[in-house]
Amino acid sequence: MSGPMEAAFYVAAAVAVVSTLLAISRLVAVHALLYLIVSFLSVAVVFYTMGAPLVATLEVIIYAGAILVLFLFVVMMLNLGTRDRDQERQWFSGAAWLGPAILSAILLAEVIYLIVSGATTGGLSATVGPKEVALALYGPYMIGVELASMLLLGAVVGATHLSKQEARP
Amino acid sequence: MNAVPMSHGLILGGILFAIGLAGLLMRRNLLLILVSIEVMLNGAGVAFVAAGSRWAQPDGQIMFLFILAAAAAEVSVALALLVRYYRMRGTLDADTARGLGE
Amino acid sequence: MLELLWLVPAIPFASALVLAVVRLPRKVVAWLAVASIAASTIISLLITYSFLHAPPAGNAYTEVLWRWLDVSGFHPDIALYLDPLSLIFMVVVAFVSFLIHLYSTEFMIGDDGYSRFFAYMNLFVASMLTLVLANNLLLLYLGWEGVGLCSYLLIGFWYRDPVNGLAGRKAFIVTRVGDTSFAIGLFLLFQQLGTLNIQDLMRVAPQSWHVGSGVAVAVAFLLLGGAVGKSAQLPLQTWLPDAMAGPTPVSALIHAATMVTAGVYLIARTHVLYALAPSAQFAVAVIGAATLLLAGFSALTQHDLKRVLAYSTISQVGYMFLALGVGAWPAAVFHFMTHAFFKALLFLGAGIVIQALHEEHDIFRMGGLWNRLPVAFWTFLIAGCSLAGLPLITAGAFSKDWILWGAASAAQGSTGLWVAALVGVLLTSLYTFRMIFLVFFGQEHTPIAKKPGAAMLIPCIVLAFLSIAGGYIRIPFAHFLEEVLPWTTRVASAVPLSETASATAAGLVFLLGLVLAWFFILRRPSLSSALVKNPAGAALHRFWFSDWAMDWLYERLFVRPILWIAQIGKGDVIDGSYDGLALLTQGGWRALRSTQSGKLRWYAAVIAGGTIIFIAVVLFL
Amino acid sequence: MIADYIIPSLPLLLVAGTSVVVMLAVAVRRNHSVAFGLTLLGLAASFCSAFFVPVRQLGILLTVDRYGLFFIGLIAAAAMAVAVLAHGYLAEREGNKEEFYILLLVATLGAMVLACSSHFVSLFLGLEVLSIGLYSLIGYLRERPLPVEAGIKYLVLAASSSAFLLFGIALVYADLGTMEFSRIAQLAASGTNLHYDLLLPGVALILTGIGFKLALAPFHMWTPDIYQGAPAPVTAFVATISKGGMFALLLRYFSQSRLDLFSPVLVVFSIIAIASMFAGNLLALFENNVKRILAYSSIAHMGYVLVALEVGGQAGAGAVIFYLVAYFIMTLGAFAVVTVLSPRERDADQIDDYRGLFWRRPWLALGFTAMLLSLAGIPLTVGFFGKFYIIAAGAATGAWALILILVITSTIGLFYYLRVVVALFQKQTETEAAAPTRRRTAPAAALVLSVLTLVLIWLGVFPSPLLRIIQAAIHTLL
Amino acid sequence: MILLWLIVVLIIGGILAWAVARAIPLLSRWISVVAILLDLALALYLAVQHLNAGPWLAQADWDWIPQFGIHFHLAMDGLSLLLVILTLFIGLLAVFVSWREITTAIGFYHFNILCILAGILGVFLSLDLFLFYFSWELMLVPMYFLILLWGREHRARAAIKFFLFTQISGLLMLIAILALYIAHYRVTGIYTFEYAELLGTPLSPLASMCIMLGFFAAFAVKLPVFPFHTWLPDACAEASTGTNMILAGLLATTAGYGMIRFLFPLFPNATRTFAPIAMILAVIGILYGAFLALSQTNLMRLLAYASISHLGFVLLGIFASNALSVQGAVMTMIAHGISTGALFLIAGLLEARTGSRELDSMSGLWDTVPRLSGVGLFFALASLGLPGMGDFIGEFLVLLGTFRGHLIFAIVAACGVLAAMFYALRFVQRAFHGPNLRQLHLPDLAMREGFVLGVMIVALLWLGFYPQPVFHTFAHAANHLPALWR
Repeated sequence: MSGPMEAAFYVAAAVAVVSTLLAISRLVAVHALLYLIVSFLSVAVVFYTMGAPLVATLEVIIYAGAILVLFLFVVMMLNLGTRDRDQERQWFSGAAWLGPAILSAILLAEVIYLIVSGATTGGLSATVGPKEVALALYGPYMIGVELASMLLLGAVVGATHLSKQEARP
Repeated sequence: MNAVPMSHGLILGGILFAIGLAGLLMRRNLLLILVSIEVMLNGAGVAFVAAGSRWAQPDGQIMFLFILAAAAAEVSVALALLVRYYRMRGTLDADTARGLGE
Repeated sequence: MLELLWLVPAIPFASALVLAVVRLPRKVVAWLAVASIAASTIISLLITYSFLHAPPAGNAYTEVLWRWLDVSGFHPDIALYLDPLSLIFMVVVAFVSFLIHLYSTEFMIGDDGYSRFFAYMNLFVASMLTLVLANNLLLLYLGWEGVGLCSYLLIGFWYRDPVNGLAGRKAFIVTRVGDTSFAIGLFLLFQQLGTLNIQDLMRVAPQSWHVGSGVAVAVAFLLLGGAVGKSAQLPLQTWLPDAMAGPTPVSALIHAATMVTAGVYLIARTHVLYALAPSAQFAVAVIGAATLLLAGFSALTQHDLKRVLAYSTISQVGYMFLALGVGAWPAAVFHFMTHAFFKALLFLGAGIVIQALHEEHDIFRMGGLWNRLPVAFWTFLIAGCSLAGLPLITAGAFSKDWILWGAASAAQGSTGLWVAALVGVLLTSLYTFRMIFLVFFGQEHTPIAKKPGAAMLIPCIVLAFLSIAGGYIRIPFAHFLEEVLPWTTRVASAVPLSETASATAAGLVFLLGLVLAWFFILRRPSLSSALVKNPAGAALHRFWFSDWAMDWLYERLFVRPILWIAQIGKGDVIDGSYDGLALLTQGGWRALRSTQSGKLRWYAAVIAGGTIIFIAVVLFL
Repeated sequence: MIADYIIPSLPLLLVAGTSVVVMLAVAVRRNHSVAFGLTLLGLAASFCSAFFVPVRQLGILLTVDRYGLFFIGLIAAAAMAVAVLAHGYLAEREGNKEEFYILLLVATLGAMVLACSSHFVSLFLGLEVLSIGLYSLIGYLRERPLPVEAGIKYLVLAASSSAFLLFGIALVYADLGTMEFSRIAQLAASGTNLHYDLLLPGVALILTGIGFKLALAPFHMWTPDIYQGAPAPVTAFVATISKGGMFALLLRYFSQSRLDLFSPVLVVFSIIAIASMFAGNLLALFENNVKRILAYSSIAHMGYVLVALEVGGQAGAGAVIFYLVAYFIMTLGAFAVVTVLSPRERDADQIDDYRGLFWRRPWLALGFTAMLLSLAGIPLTVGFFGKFYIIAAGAATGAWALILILVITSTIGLFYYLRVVVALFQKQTETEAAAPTRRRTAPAAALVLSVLTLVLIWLGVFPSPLLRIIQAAIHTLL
Repeated sequence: MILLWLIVVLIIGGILAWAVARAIPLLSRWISVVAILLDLALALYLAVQHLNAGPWLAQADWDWIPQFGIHFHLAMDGLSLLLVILTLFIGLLAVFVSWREITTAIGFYHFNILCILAGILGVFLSLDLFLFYFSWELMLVPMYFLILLWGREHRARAAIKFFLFTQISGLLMLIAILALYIAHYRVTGIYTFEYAELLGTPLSPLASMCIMLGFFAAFAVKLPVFPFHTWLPDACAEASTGTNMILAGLLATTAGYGMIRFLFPLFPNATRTFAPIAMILAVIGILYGAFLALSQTNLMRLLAYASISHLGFVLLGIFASNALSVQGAVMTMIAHGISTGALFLIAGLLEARTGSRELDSMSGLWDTVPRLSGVGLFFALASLGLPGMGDFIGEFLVLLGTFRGHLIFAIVAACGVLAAMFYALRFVQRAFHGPNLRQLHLPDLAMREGFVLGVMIVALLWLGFYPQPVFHTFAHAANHLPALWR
């Protein structure tokens, strides 16, 4: 039973894969980040087609929005320019990518093999909306939320400390 | 009802994960390594959402939320370290980070 | 009186201990050393007196001092056993030792190891007495090893010269080869008969074994191995000539009078076993005969006065073995006694000569001493005659005739053995007079430096007396020994001669030797040197001189291979294999260490690789 | 609510709360000692509360049982030791010091959460909380190249291994529809909805994440670099608390999810254990950097514990816990010495720094020796009894091959401990020049070290009381 | 209780000796002496008090680690009593000999010496297998330090080698102990390490053999048996004199004791099956040790190989397993402890005087140190098995016993005795005899040294001439052994 949702899934998935591939292979950091945004956006679409609208939203807002902006900010701060592009080309040339590619391909093959052979019958069915998620989140997973807060606290403290410039004597 | 089998969702997650891994292993630029890790985490997230969707449970999505939080936290610290590193070494080359080892 | 028996070995032992531990002035040392042996001698004489006049029950006396050990059926005692055989040995050993000690007090006076010398000597006497008095084979073995030790110590007494040490070591090791065989014999005896008590063994053995049984033969041969080693018989005789490196009194005491006869004593003591093992007994006789001939030939060629005497000793002990082998037991013991007298005297005389001539050992550099050292000459001459067997007068002649007669008529006697013994007489006579003529007659080559004093001369005179008088007690001697060592006769004599005829033959042969020696040495010395110079003669001379090249052979057969193995094994091959193991782990370390490159991406790749492998494992296993 | 949630989670809350309080205190006024004191106080309170807290299941995520509380107590105690060491260490070094304690508390909290987790979500969150603290702690000396490099390395590898873990969890979840450990066992037992093809690879991927934190081969590559680069007290933290918390989780996961029923997983465990024992011990053989030696040694030790884990059952679990306690004591002790000896500019990590220590500072050297011998498993030390326990557990189930490998590799391992000991006792004259300047040991650090040494020996001789506690703890686990 | 004191006194003494060393080094030495003497007094008291009290002269039993069924069970029979006395005696000598030799870290030295003695005593006294293993391993560390801290040039390597060898073999024994423990549990449902309980645990032949080999490994390394011996020469070449006395003299006795006490009673069948191999190893060891001793130039190394050769007799005697050979083995152990201890002591004295352990640098010492040389000669003779000394009694009985069932082994081993001559006499020849090439003028035996050696000479002669009381004391323990195979 094919439907628009299904088509959307596959299209978005394809876009996600391609853009991700491009993202990790760009020589200029900004380009990579831009592709990554595309990837994230398409993953958001995938989420939506899988019945997870809340997550789809957050994917856009936090991943594509917050996290990647952070990356961009750093790129700008470090002022990575063409010199880096040449360097990247040099780093990326030759067989540097061959081994990792093979490794990843094997892993992928394994994962696909197991998922396919697993004959996982269940479909991606019901939409689990924000409400249910929220209920679960602040019900059984409440402690998790608290922990996440500690996680962020740690991150904040750590990042602050690490990035603070010391007045050099 | 959606006919997309869960396995396809998982496979998408797997593909993203693998691409992320490939990036992690291929790139020498630390920034792009971090990017690759984000891709891997994202792939895992996709898998979670797909799995949660299969069971019609919120747990998968909740897990995704936590991944998101963790990713954000990690990225912030990572970038802070990255900047430090760049300031010290003047490069983001992962392979020059060999003050340790050898 | 008999209870004092334990004092006989104990006094010298105590004296040895005191001499070894306490530092004493020379006078006291000499006094103590001699007095201790004198005390032993007196006690043993008293015991002899009491033994002869009031024989203990069974003509034997056992004195148990204490139980040595008692381990599940093995319970040897420290116990002494006195019977005619051990009595004779005890008295002779003690007495001769006493004389030699007395002699040594003067002979060694200039030596800085004075106290040490007497400590060793006393220890030796104590061991020898323990050996002959032991009531069980383990204690006998203790004495046996003890005399071996003292021999080692005394040969190497002048330790500063490594050659002496080597000679001592050689003596100890070669005799110990025999001892090992002896020890194995003990194991076998104990395993078979369950005891090492000599009298018990002698009683039980004939009940347990029939004549010629394998075990009996094995035991007899194993014990023979020990005897051969200690008594310097073929094939373990090589140590004795070298043993002359020790001070001359040592040679007199150990390598002539007493220790080397330990083998004789052992075989006599265990003669029951040999009776059970005719083949072994025959071997004893053959070894004796072969040794007496070979040593006799070697003695003919030696230059060193003491080495001549050494070969002579080997040869004479060969006679004793011959006697034992044929079953003429008392003859062997009798020859032991007379030999103790005259051979001790010969060495003492040699000591006087050597000391008089600035430690000159070469008989070709001596000569014309007969009027310079008259006492020495006359006593030496008497001893020489006794050795060579001057008939009717000397003790040596009596004992040798007896052996000859034994070779002809005793149970295992045969014509061949008799002839060998007769040839031996010729050889003895030849080399003895060769020696006497060279040393005391002819031209003087070296001036006299020192004249012997009373302490050295008195023992010589006493021994000279005994070398003659000793022969006349043959009949009571045989009688005395009869119970312990019965003369075994064969049905008919192997040689168609009477005892008198045999003795006459020996006397004639002796004369022949004397005349030949006179002819070659004094009359026509050029002839003898011509003989030695012609190629065949020279080769033979060299061959005999080197003791039939046995040393040469052993050196190549045993000494060098052992040293070679020891040398290549020095680094411990086994250790090498552990080093290999270490290298292996080191290799593992190197390989693994190279993975720790510090490269981030490589680390990540390993993690990914590991994961992939594990997924594969769970998937496909 | 209070009785159900607050009180049982008091040990965790106290740590979390303390971190907030310290942060607030920093906001008011920066003071090293105050931050340190508060931290110590909070940890002590948490430690004490672990004795009184009622046993309760906190929602689906956390299980506060005797087992968890035992580890919470252990972690709190270890964290106190680390804090004490860090106090002296940081006092001599540049930069702000107070954040260290906040991060320490956060990371400690993460480890504690791991110890109580009975759910994948809390596993992940605990892990992340722990990690996020660690990233910053490792790179804490931000002006120095080595810590920053170590921080980045650790971060990249930890984050990617987290991704593996997550993907694994996702697979398990996709297969079973639950992320609770105990439910997994039930479902697996019932056989419904079961596709091992998803479950087992999922478990394998989870093991990657766990194995990484535990530095098990082949996920161990980071260990020496991070140990070497991180400041000594942080290394102590990485070596003990981080691994201890993770192992507590692994044991719970292993026994509650009944992983021992899946034979392929056991094979993987065996491979990991054997590889770890070999890799750790061989790698350390000729290493000249003490921190790296300890890193390699920790790989091997985790391999030993894994043997005990795999053996399973009452004895196996007991051996795991006992060995972890032993490992905590000796590792903390060893790093305490490293910390105390470190001069201002760098950490005392070269073996040359230790040459002749016995002749200069005998007590310190003897303490270190005790730790090293304990690591080597020599009697009179807790390490010996730990190893004994493991071998006993292995023998009980007949895992002879593993035990034999354990014995062989630990003998190889003996070599490098002894190398260090040899250096410690080398005669002074040979090395005086190379030695760091003579300094006095800070009283607090000395106290920590002596307490650790005493406990090390006490438990080595009288392990009974600890065994009793451990048995009580296991009781709730199995 | 008194058994516990035996151990505790040493440990307390060790700690005290350590504590006072910095202030008053001499006191440290005296504390060690007093502690050992006190222990010796305790042991002798036990001997006098309870000598005929039955198989066990004294026992003490406490719960130690109840969770594992581990007891702190000490017990002493005649065999352990003798070995305890020997241990303390040699220990005392080790302290004496270190009087001048050890000048650094005096307190720690004595602490280690006393600890190792305590460990050895623990081995001799424990009846709980865990405690036994514990004590067994406890001997290691102090010994390691003794080699490491007060050794010669290559001490680090030797110390590590020693440690590795003994440790891996010890761990194998631990596995074996645990296997036995588990096997016993499977049969009875009781966890215990109690010796008496574990006796007669039914085992399959294979299991029994494997477990037995585990035990044997530990004992074989410590004895040391032929292919596992290489640590001993290395250690002896490097360690100080007192250490060597303990290394070669005492550690071996623990192995022999372990075989008699544990190996045979626990695994009668497996040991019987294994006996031929063990005896072959023993005989090889006897000859191999003697041969290698012959070519050594380092005196300590020479003595180490000689020890290996002698200890072959212990192994041979124990595995020949008849009343004679086992008692002979025990006697060899005791006499070897004394004579080898004395030889190492002499080597140490020579080293102290000539400044070298190399035979090549000694020659003609008799000229300058006649008493020392004489004593050296005496012990060399003891070593070559001269009758009248304890070594002879032991080796003779071993051979006599072995001969009963294993003719060939006995004969070959007897050749080993012969081989002992070579190295012993070579030692005498090279060190004492010959010309005094270096024109040395050295002090002869001092009063204290002379006294110590005199005591050893007397002891050895006593064992040689009147060993019966000693045999009587351990007869029960040793006689037990052959009965096991029937």
